Amino acid sequence: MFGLQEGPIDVATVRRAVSNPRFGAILVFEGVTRDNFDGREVAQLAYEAYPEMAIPALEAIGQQIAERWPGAKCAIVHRVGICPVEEASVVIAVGTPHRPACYQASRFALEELKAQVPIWKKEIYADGSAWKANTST
Amino acid sequence: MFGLQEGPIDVATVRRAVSNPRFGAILVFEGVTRDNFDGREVAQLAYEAYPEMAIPALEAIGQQIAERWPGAKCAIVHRVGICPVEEASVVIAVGTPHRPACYQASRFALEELKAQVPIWKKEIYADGSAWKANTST
Amino acid sequence: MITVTVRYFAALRERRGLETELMQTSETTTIGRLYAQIFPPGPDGALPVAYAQNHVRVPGATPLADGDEVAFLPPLGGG
Amino acid sequence: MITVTVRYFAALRERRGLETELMQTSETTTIGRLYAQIFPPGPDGALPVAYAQNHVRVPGATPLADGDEVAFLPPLGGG
Repeated sequence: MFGLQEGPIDVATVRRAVSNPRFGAILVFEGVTRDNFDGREVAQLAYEAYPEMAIPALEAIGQQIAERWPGAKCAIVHRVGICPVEEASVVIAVGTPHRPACYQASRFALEELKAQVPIWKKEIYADGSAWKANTST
Repeated sequence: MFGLQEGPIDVATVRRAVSNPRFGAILVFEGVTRDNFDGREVAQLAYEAYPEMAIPALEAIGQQIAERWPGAKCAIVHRVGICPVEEASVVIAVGTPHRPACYQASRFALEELKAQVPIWKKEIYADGSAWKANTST
Repeated sequence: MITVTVRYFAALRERRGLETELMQTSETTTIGRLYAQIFPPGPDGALPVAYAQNHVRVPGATPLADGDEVAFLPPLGGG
Repeated sequence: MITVTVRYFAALRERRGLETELMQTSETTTIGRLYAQIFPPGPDGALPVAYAQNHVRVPGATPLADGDEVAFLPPLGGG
Protein backbone atom coordinates (compact mmCIF):
# COMPACT_ATOMS: atom_id res chain seq x y z
CA MET A 1 0.00 0.00 0.00
CA PHE A 2 1.58 3.24 -1.24
CA GLY A 3 -0.64 6.22 -1.66
CA LEU A 4 -1.65 9.81 -1.23
CA GLN A 5 -4.91 10.73 0.38
CA GLU A 6 -7.05 13.68 1.33
CA GLY A 7 -8.51 13.59 4.81
CA PRO A 8 -7.41 11.64 7.88
CA ILE A 9 -5.25 8.55 7.33
CA ASP A 10 -6.57 5.40 9.00
CA VAL A 11 -3.48 4.13 10.82
CA ALA A 12 -4.91 0.64 11.38
CA THR A 13 -5.41 0.14 7.64
CA VAL A 14 -1.78 0.99 6.88
CA ARG A 15 -0.65 -1.25 9.74
CA ARG A 16 -2.71 -4.18 8.44
CA ALA A 17 -1.06 -3.88 5.03
CA VAL A 18 2.16 -5.26 6.53
CA SER A 19 0.67 -8.10 8.62
CA ASN A 20 2.39 -11.43 8.13
CA PRO A 21 2.81 -14.48 10.39
CA ARG A 22 6.57 -14.41 9.66
CA PHE A 23 6.93 -10.96 11.22
CA GLY A 24 8.23 -10.54 14.76
CA ALA A 25 8.21 -6.75 14.64
CA ILE A 26 5.84 -4.10 13.32
CA LEU A 27 6.72 -0.43 13.54
CA VAL A 28 4.21 2.28 12.70
CA PHE A 29 5.56 5.80 12.36
CA GLU A 30 3.21 8.77 12.31
CA GLY A 31 4.47 12.18 11.32
CA VAL A 32 2.09 14.52 13.07
CA THR A 33 1.31 18.23 12.69
CA ARG A 34 2.81 20.05 15.69
CA ASP A 35 1.21 23.14 17.15
CA ASN A 36 4.41 25.15 16.85
CA PHE A 37 7.48 25.70 14.69
CA ASP A 38 10.49 27.79 15.75
CA GLY A 39 8.38 29.20 18.55
CA ARG A 40 5.61 30.26 16.19
CA GLU A 41 2.10 28.86 16.65
CA VAL A 42 1.05 26.61 13.77
CA ALA A 43 -2.69 26.43 13.02
CA GLN A 44 -2.42 23.72 10.37
CA LEU A 45 -0.29 22.40 7.55
CA ALA A 46 -1.17 22.05 3.89
CA TYR A 47 0.52 19.37 1.79
CA GLU A 48 0.69 19.29 -1.97
CA ALA A 49 2.09 16.47 -4.13
CA TYR A 50 3.03 15.71 -7.71
CA PRO A 51 1.10 12.43 -7.73
CA GLU A 52 2.46 11.05 -11.01
CA MET A 53 5.96 11.18 -9.49
CA ALA A 54 5.17 10.80 -5.79
CA ILE A 55 3.40 7.44 -5.95
CA PRO A 56 6.15 5.73 -7.98
CA ALA A 57 8.68 7.30 -5.58
CA LEU A 58 6.85 5.78 -2.59
CA GLU A 59 6.74 2.41 -4.36
CA ALA A 60 10.47 2.69 -5.03
CA ILE A 61 11.07 3.08 -1.29
CA GLY A 62 9.13 -0.13 -0.69
CA GLN A 63 11.22 -1.86 -3.35
CA GLN A 64 14.49 -0.67 -1.82
CA ILE A 65 13.41 -1.85 1.62
CA ALA A 66 12.55 -5.31 0.28
CA GLU A 67 16.02 -5.48 -1.30
CA ARG A 68 18.04 -4.15 1.64
CA TRP A 69 16.15 -6.03 4.39
CA PRO A 70 15.06 -9.34 2.88
CA GLY A 71 11.61 -10.37 4.01
CA ALA A 72 10.68 -6.84 5.13
CA LYS A 73 7.47 -5.19 3.97
CA CYS A 74 6.56 -1.52 3.95
CA ALA A 75 3.41 0.56 3.45
CA ILE A 76 3.30 4.35 3.20
CA VAL A 77 0.36 6.73 2.98
CA HIS A 78 0.92 10.49 2.82
CA ARG A 79 -1.81 13.00 3.33
CA VAL A 80 -2.43 15.87 0.90
CA GLY A 81 -4.45 19.01 1.53
CA ILE A 82 -5.04 20.46 4.98
CA CYS A 83 -3.59 18.52 7.93
CA PRO A 84 -4.72 19.91 11.32
CA VAL A 85 -2.66 19.81 14.51
CA GLU A 86 -2.40 16.34 16.09
CA GLU A 87 -3.34 14.59 12.82
CA ALA A 88 -0.88 12.49 10.83
CA SER A 89 0.60 13.83 7.61
CA VAL A 90 2.29 10.51 6.92
CA VAL A 91 1.99 6.95 8.19
CA ILE A 92 4.80 4.48 7.53
CA ALA A 93 4.28 0.85 8.55
CA VAL A 94 7.12 -1.65 8.37
CA GLY A 95 7.06 -5.34 9.23
CA THR A 96 10.16 -7.52 9.54
CA PRO A 97 11.01 -10.96 10.90
CA HIS A 98 13.47 -9.42 13.42
CA ARG A 99 13.48 -6.21 15.37
CA PRO A 100 16.68 -4.31 14.52
CA ALA A 101 15.83 -4.36 10.80
CA CYS A 102 12.41 -2.92 11.59
CA TYR A 103 13.86 0.25 13.11
CA GLN A 104 16.44 0.59 10.34
CA ALA A 105 13.92 0.11 7.54
CA SER A 106 11.35 2.47 9.07
CA ARG A 107 13.90 5.23 9.51
CA PHE A 108 15.21 4.62 5.99
CA ALA A 109 11.68 4.99 4.60
CA LEU A 110 11.15 8.26 6.44
CA GLU A 111 14.47 9.80 5.36
CA GLU A 112 14.03 8.66 1.75
CA LEU A 113 10.51 10.06 1.72
CA LYS A 114 11.70 13.44 2.96
CA ALA A 115 14.58 13.54 0.47
CA GLN A 116 13.05 12.01 -2.66
CA VAL A 117 9.26 12.15 -2.82
CA PRO A 118 7.79 15.24 -4.53
CA ILE A 119 5.59 16.53 -1.72
CA TRP A 120 5.56 20.07 -0.38
CA LYS A 121 4.46 21.51 2.93
CA LYS A 122 2.98 24.89 3.76
CA GLU A 123 2.83 26.01 7.37
CA ILE A 124 -0.23 28.10 8.10
CA TYR A 125 0.04 30.39 11.13
CA ALA A 126 -2.57 32.59 12.71
CA ASP A 127 -1.00 35.51 10.80
CA GLY A 128 0.49 34.14 7.60
CA SER A 129 1.99 31.11 5.92
CA ALA A 130 5.24 29.75 4.48
CA TRP A 131 6.41 26.83 2.35
CA LYS A 132 8.85 24.79 4.42
CA ALA A 133 11.57 22.57 3.02
CA ASN A 134 12.97 19.52 4.74
CA THR A 135 16.48 19.86 6.05
CA SER A 136 18.99 17.08 5.52
CA THR A 137 19.39 16.34 9.25
CA MET B 1 0.43 3.99 30.72
CA PHE B 2 2.67 1.13 31.87
CA GLY B 3 1.10 -2.24 32.40
CA LEU B 4 0.77 -5.96 32.01
CA GLN B 5 -2.33 -7.48 30.54
CA GLU B 6 -3.88 -10.80 29.68
CA GLY B 7 -5.53 -11.03 26.28
CA PRO B 8 -4.98 -8.90 23.19
CA ILE B 9 -3.44 -5.44 23.62
CA ASP B 10 -5.42 -2.62 22.06
CA VAL B 11 -2.74 -0.79 20.08
CA ALA B 12 -4.85 2.34 19.62
CA THR B 13 -5.23 2.76 23.38
CA VAL B 14 -1.47 2.63 23.94
CA ARG B 15 -0.96 5.04 21.03
CA ARG B 16 -3.48 7.52 22.47
CA ALA B 17 -1.62 7.56 25.78
CA VAL B 18 1.19 9.53 24.12
CA SER B 19 -0.93 12.01 22.13
CA ASN B 20 0.13 15.61 22.56
CA PRO B 21 -0.17 18.67 20.27
CA ARG B 22 3.56 19.34 20.82
CA PHE B 23 4.51 16.02 19.22
CA GLY B 24 5.67 15.84 15.62
CA ALA B 25 6.39 12.11 15.73
CA ILE B 26 4.65 9.07 17.15
CA LEU B 27 6.21 5.63 16.86
CA VAL B 28 4.33 2.49 17.82
CA PHE B 29 6.35 -0.69 18.08
CA GLU B 30 4.63 -4.07 18.22
CA GLY B 31 6.59 -7.17 19.14
CA VAL B 32 4.60 -9.93 17.50
CA THR B 33 4.60 -13.72 17.89
CA ARG B 34 6.28 -15.22 14.82
CA ASP B 35 5.22 -18.56 13.42
CA ASN B 36 8.77 -19.92 13.55
CA PHE B 37 12.00 -19.84 15.53
CA ASP B 38 15.29 -21.33 14.33
CA GLY B 39 13.37 -23.16 11.64
CA ARG B 40 10.96 -24.71 14.13
CA GLU B 41 7.24 -24.02 13.86
CA VAL B 42 5.91 -21.98 16.79
CA ALA B 43 2.26 -22.54 17.73
CA GLN B 44 2.12 -19.81 20.37
CA LEU B 45 4.10 -18.08 23.09
CA ALA B 46 3.35 -17.90 26.79
CA TYR B 47 4.58 -14.93 28.82
CA GLU B 48 4.94 -14.78 32.58
CA ALA B 49 5.86 -11.73 34.66
CA TYR B 50 6.83 -10.79 38.20
CA PRO B 51 4.29 -7.96 38.33
CA GLU B 52 5.53 -6.31 41.54
CA MET B 53 8.91 -5.77 39.85
CA ALA B 54 7.88 -5.58 36.20
CA ILE B 55 5.51 -2.63 36.46
CA PRO B 56 7.97 -0.40 38.35
CA ALA B 57 10.64 -1.46 35.83
CA LEU B 58 8.39 -0.35 32.95
CA GLU B 59 7.72 2.94 34.72
CA ALA B 60 11.47 3.41 35.21
CA ILE B 61 11.95 3.13 31.43
CA GLY B 62 9.38 5.90 30.96
CA GLN B 63 11.22 8.02 33.51
CA GLN B 64 14.59 7.48 31.81
CA ILE B 65 13.12 8.41 28.44
CA ALA B 66 11.67 11.64 29.83
CA GLU B 67 15.13 12.49 31.22
CA ARG B 68 17.20 11.55 28.18
CA TRP B 69 14.86 13.01 25.55
CA PRO B 70 13.21 16.05 27.12
CA GLY B 71 9.58 16.40 26.17
CA ALA B 72 9.29 12.74 25.10
CA LYS B 73 6.54 10.51 26.40
CA CYS B 74 6.36 6.73 26.46
CA ALA B 75 3.70 4.09 27.11
CA ILE B 76 4.35 0.35 27.33
CA VAL B 77 1.94 -2.56 27.70
CA HIS B 78 3.22 -6.14 27.82
CA ARG B 79 0.99 -9.13 27.43
CA VAL B 80 1.07 -12.05 29.87
CA GLY B 81 -0.33 -15.54 29.34
CA ILE B 82 -0.79 -17.08 25.91
CA CYS B 83 0.08 -14.91 22.90
CA PRO B 84 -0.91 -16.52 19.56
CA VAL B 85 0.93 -16.04 16.28
CA GLU B 86 0.43 -12.58 14.70
CA GLU B 87 -0.67 -11.06 18.02
CA ALA B 88 1.43 -8.49 19.89
CA SER B 89 3.29 -9.50 23.03
CA VAL B 90 4.35 -5.91 23.66
CA VAL B 91 3.30 -2.48 22.41
CA ILE B 92 5.61 0.49 22.95
CA ALA B 93 4.34 3.94 21.96
CA VAL B 94 6.64 6.95 22.02
CA GLY B 95 5.83 10.55 21.17
CA THR B 96 8.42 13.29 20.72
CA PRO B 97 8.51 16.82 19.33
CA HIS B 98 11.10 15.77 16.70
CA ARG B 99 11.63 12.60 14.72
CA PRO B 100 15.16 11.37 15.39
CA ALA B 101 14.52 11.28 19.15
CA CYS B 102 11.41 9.21 18.54
CA TYR B 103 13.36 6.37 16.92
CA GLN B 104 16.10 6.54 19.55
CA ALA B 105 13.70 6.53 22.48
CA SER B 106 11.55 3.72 21.09
CA ARG B 107 14.58 1.51 20.49
CA PHE B 108 15.92 2.36 23.95
CA ALA B 109 12.60 1.33 25.52
CA LEU B 110 12.62 -2.00 23.69
CA GLU B 111 16.22 -2.85 24.59
CA GLU B 112 15.76 -1.81 28.22
CA LEU B 113 12.59 -3.85 28.45
CA LYS B 114 14.35 -6.94 27.12
CA ALA B 115 17.31 -6.48 29.46
CA GLN B 116 15.66 -5.25 32.66
CA VAL B 117 11.99 -6.12 33.03
CA PRO B 118 11.22 -9.43 34.79
CA ILE B 119 9.18 -11.14 32.09
CA TRP B 120 9.76 -14.64 30.74
CA LYS B 121 8.82 -16.28 27.47
CA LYS B 122 7.99 -19.87 26.70
CA GLU B 123 7.87 -21.03 23.11
CA ILE B 124 5.25 -23.66 22.51
CA TYR B 125 5.80 -25.88 19.46
CA ALA B 126 3.58 -28.56 18.00
CA ASP B 127 5.78 -31.09 19.81
CA GLY B 128 7.15 -29.45 22.96
CA SER B 129 8.09 -26.17 24.57
CA ALA B 130 11.11 -24.22 25.85
CA TRP B 131 11.79 -21.13 27.93
CA LYS B 132 13.69 -18.64 25.76
CA ALA B 133 15.99 -15.93 27.04
CA ASN B 134 16.69 -12.67 25.25
CA THR B 135 20.12 -12.34 23.77
CA SER B 136 22.05 -9.12 24.18
CA THR B 137 22.15 -8.36 20.43
CA MET C 1 8.99 25.25 -32.12
CA ILE C 2 7.87 22.54 -29.70
CA THR C 3 5.03 22.48 -27.19
CA VAL C 4 5.48 21.21 -23.64
CA THR C 5 3.15 20.92 -20.67
CA VAL C 6 4.51 22.64 -17.57
CA ARG C 7 3.35 21.69 -14.06
CA TYR C 8 3.75 24.07 -11.12
CA PHE C 9 3.81 23.14 -7.43
CA ALA C 10 3.93 24.87 -4.06
CA ALA C 11 5.64 28.27 -4.11
CA LEU C 12 6.07 28.17 -7.92
CA ARG C 13 2.39 27.42 -8.42
CA GLU C 14 1.49 30.40 -6.27
CA ARG C 15 4.02 32.64 -7.99
CA ARG C 16 2.81 31.63 -11.45
CA GLY C 17 -0.86 31.62 -10.43
CA LEU C 18 -1.31 28.40 -12.41
CA GLU C 19 -1.16 24.64 -11.82
CA THR C 20 -0.34 23.77 -15.39
CA GLU C 21 0.07 25.40 -18.79
CA LEU C 22 1.04 24.58 -22.34
CA MET C 23 4.13 26.43 -23.48
CA GLN C 24 5.86 26.84 -26.82
CA THR C 25 9.62 26.98 -26.90
CA SER C 26 12.49 26.41 -29.32
CA GLU C 27 13.87 22.94 -29.97
CA THR C 28 17.22 23.96 -28.54
CA THR C 29 15.85 25.00 -25.18
CA THR C 30 17.02 22.98 -22.17
CA ILE C 31 14.79 22.33 -19.15
CA GLY C 32 16.99 24.61 -17.02
CA ARG C 33 16.78 27.43 -19.54
CA LEU C 34 12.99 27.12 -19.69
CA TYR C 35 12.86 27.50 -15.93
CA ALA C 36 14.97 30.66 -16.08
CA GLN C 37 12.71 32.07 -18.80
CA ILE C 38 9.52 31.48 -16.81
CA PHE C 39 11.01 32.51 -13.45
CA PRO C 40 13.74 35.09 -14.12
CA PRO C 41 15.96 35.34 -11.04
CA GLY C 42 14.80 38.21 -8.84
CA PRO C 43 16.79 40.20 -6.29
CA ASP C 44 16.83 37.13 -3.99
CA GLY C 45 18.09 34.85 -6.78
CA ALA C 46 16.17 31.94 -8.26
CA LEU C 47 14.46 29.32 -6.12
CA PRO C 48 16.67 26.22 -6.37
CA VAL C 49 14.70 23.50 -8.10
CA ALA C 50 15.10 19.96 -9.40
CA TYR C 51 13.94 19.23 -12.92
CA ALA C 52 11.56 16.50 -14.01
CA GLN C 53 10.86 15.49 -17.60
CA ASN C 54 7.97 13.08 -18.10
CA HIS C 55 8.06 12.23 -14.35
CA VAL C 56 11.78 11.46 -14.30
CA ARG C 57 14.40 13.69 -12.67
CA VAL C 58 16.85 15.07 -15.19
CA PRO C 59 19.78 17.54 -15.16
CA GLY C 60 19.13 21.17 -16.08
CA ALA C 61 21.04 20.72 -19.36
CA THR C 62 18.52 18.18 -20.67
CA PRO C 63 16.98 19.20 -24.04
CA LEU C 64 13.19 19.21 -24.35
CA ALA C 65 11.05 17.39 -26.90
CA ASP C 66 7.61 18.11 -28.28
CA GLY C 67 4.88 16.79 -25.96
CA ASP C 68 7.09 16.61 -22.85
CA GLU C 69 5.59 17.09 -19.42
CA VAL C 70 7.98 19.36 -17.56
CA ALA C 71 8.04 20.13 -13.84
CA PHE C 72 10.24 22.25 -11.60
CA LEU C 73 10.46 20.78 -8.12
CA PRO C 74 11.04 23.25 -5.28
CA PRO C 75 12.80 21.95 -2.14
CA LEU C 76 10.71 19.06 -0.80
CA GLY C 77 8.68 19.14 2.40
CA GLY C 78 7.02 15.74 2.71
CA GLY C 79 7.01 13.74 5.88
CA MET D 1 15.58 -18.90 62.27
CA ILE D 2 13.87 -16.48 59.93
CA THR D 3 10.95 -16.97 57.55
CA VAL D 4 11.00 -15.65 53.97
CA THR D 5 8.53 -15.83 51.12
CA VAL D 6 10.05 -17.27 47.95
CA ARG D 7 8.58 -16.57 44.50
CA TYR D 8 9.28 -18.84 41.52
CA PHE D 9 8.99 -17.95 37.87
CA ALA D 10 9.28 -19.63 34.48
CA ALA D 11 11.62 -22.65 34.43
CA LEU D 12 12.19 -22.45 38.21
CA ARG D 13 8.45 -22.41 38.90
CA GLU D 14 8.05 -25.50 36.77
CA ARG D 15 11.03 -27.23 38.36
CA ARG D 16 9.81 -26.44 41.87
CA GLY D 17 6.17 -27.13 41.03
CA LEU D 18 5.21 -24.05 43.05
CA GLU D 19 4.59 -20.34 42.45
CA THR D 20 5.41 -19.32 45.99
CA GLU D 21 6.26 -20.83 49.36
CA LEU D 22 7.21 -19.82 52.88
CA MET D 23 10.65 -21.03 53.86
CA GLN D 24 12.56 -21.10 57.12
CA THR D 25 16.28 -20.51 57.02
CA SER D 26 19.10 -19.38 59.32
CA GLU D 27 19.81 -15.70 59.93
CA THR D 28 23.24 -16.06 58.34
CA THR D 29 21.96 -17.39 55.01
CA THR D 30 22.57 -15.19 51.97
CA ILE D 31 20.13 -15.00 49.08
CA GLY D 32 22.63 -16.83 46.86
CA ARG D 33 23.07 -19.63 49.35
CA LEU D 34 19.29 -20.04 49.66
CA TYR D 35 19.07 -20.46 45.91
CA ALA D 36 21.76 -23.15 45.95
CA GLN D 37 19.92 -24.93 48.76
CA ILE D 38 16.59 -24.98 46.92
CA PHE D 39 18.11 -25.73 43.51
CA PRO D 40 21.30 -27.73 44.01
CA PRO D 41 23.41 -27.56 40.84
CA GLY D 42 22.71 -30.62 38.69
CA PRO D 43 24.94 -32.19 36.05
CA ASP D 44 24.28 -29.20 33.76
CA GLY D 45 25.19 -26.73 36.51
CA ALA D 46 22.83 -24.22 38.09
CA LEU D 47 20.54 -21.97 36.02
CA PRO D 48 22.13 -18.51 36.18
CA VAL D 49 19.75 -16.19 38.01
CA ALA D 50 19.54 -12.65 39.29
CA TYR D 51 18.42 -12.14 42.88
CA ALA D 52 15.61 -9.90 44.09
CA GLN D 53 14.90 -9.04 47.72
CA ASN D 54 11.64 -7.22 48.37
CA HIS D 55 11.37 -6.39 44.62
CA VAL D 56 14.88 -4.92 44.40
CA ARG D 57 17.79 -6.60 42.63
CA VAL D 58 20.60 -7.48 45.04
CA PRO D 59 23.92 -9.36 44.88
CA GLY D 60 24.01 -13.03 45.81
CA ALA D 61 25.96 -12.22 48.99
CA THR D 62 23.07 -10.20 50.44
CA PRO D 63 21.90 -11.49 53.85
CA LEU D 64 18.21 -12.22 54.34
CA ALA D 65 15.89 -10.83 57.01
CA ASP D 66 12.72 -12.19 58.53
CA GLY D 67 9.69 -11.43 56.36
CA ASP D 68 11.66 -10.84 53.13
CA GLU D 69 10.13 -11.61 49.78
CA VAL D 70 12.82 -13.37 47.80
CA ALA D 71 12.84 -14.14 44.07
CA PHE D 72 15.30 -15.81 41.73
CA LEU D 73 15.08 -14.33 38.24
CA PRO D 74 16.00 -16.66 35.37
CA PRO D 75 17.31 -15.07 32.14
CA LEU D 76 14.65 -12.64 30.91
CA GLY D 77 12.53 -13.14 27.80
CA GLY D 78 10.22 -10.11 27.59
CA GLY D 79 9.67 -8.14 24.41
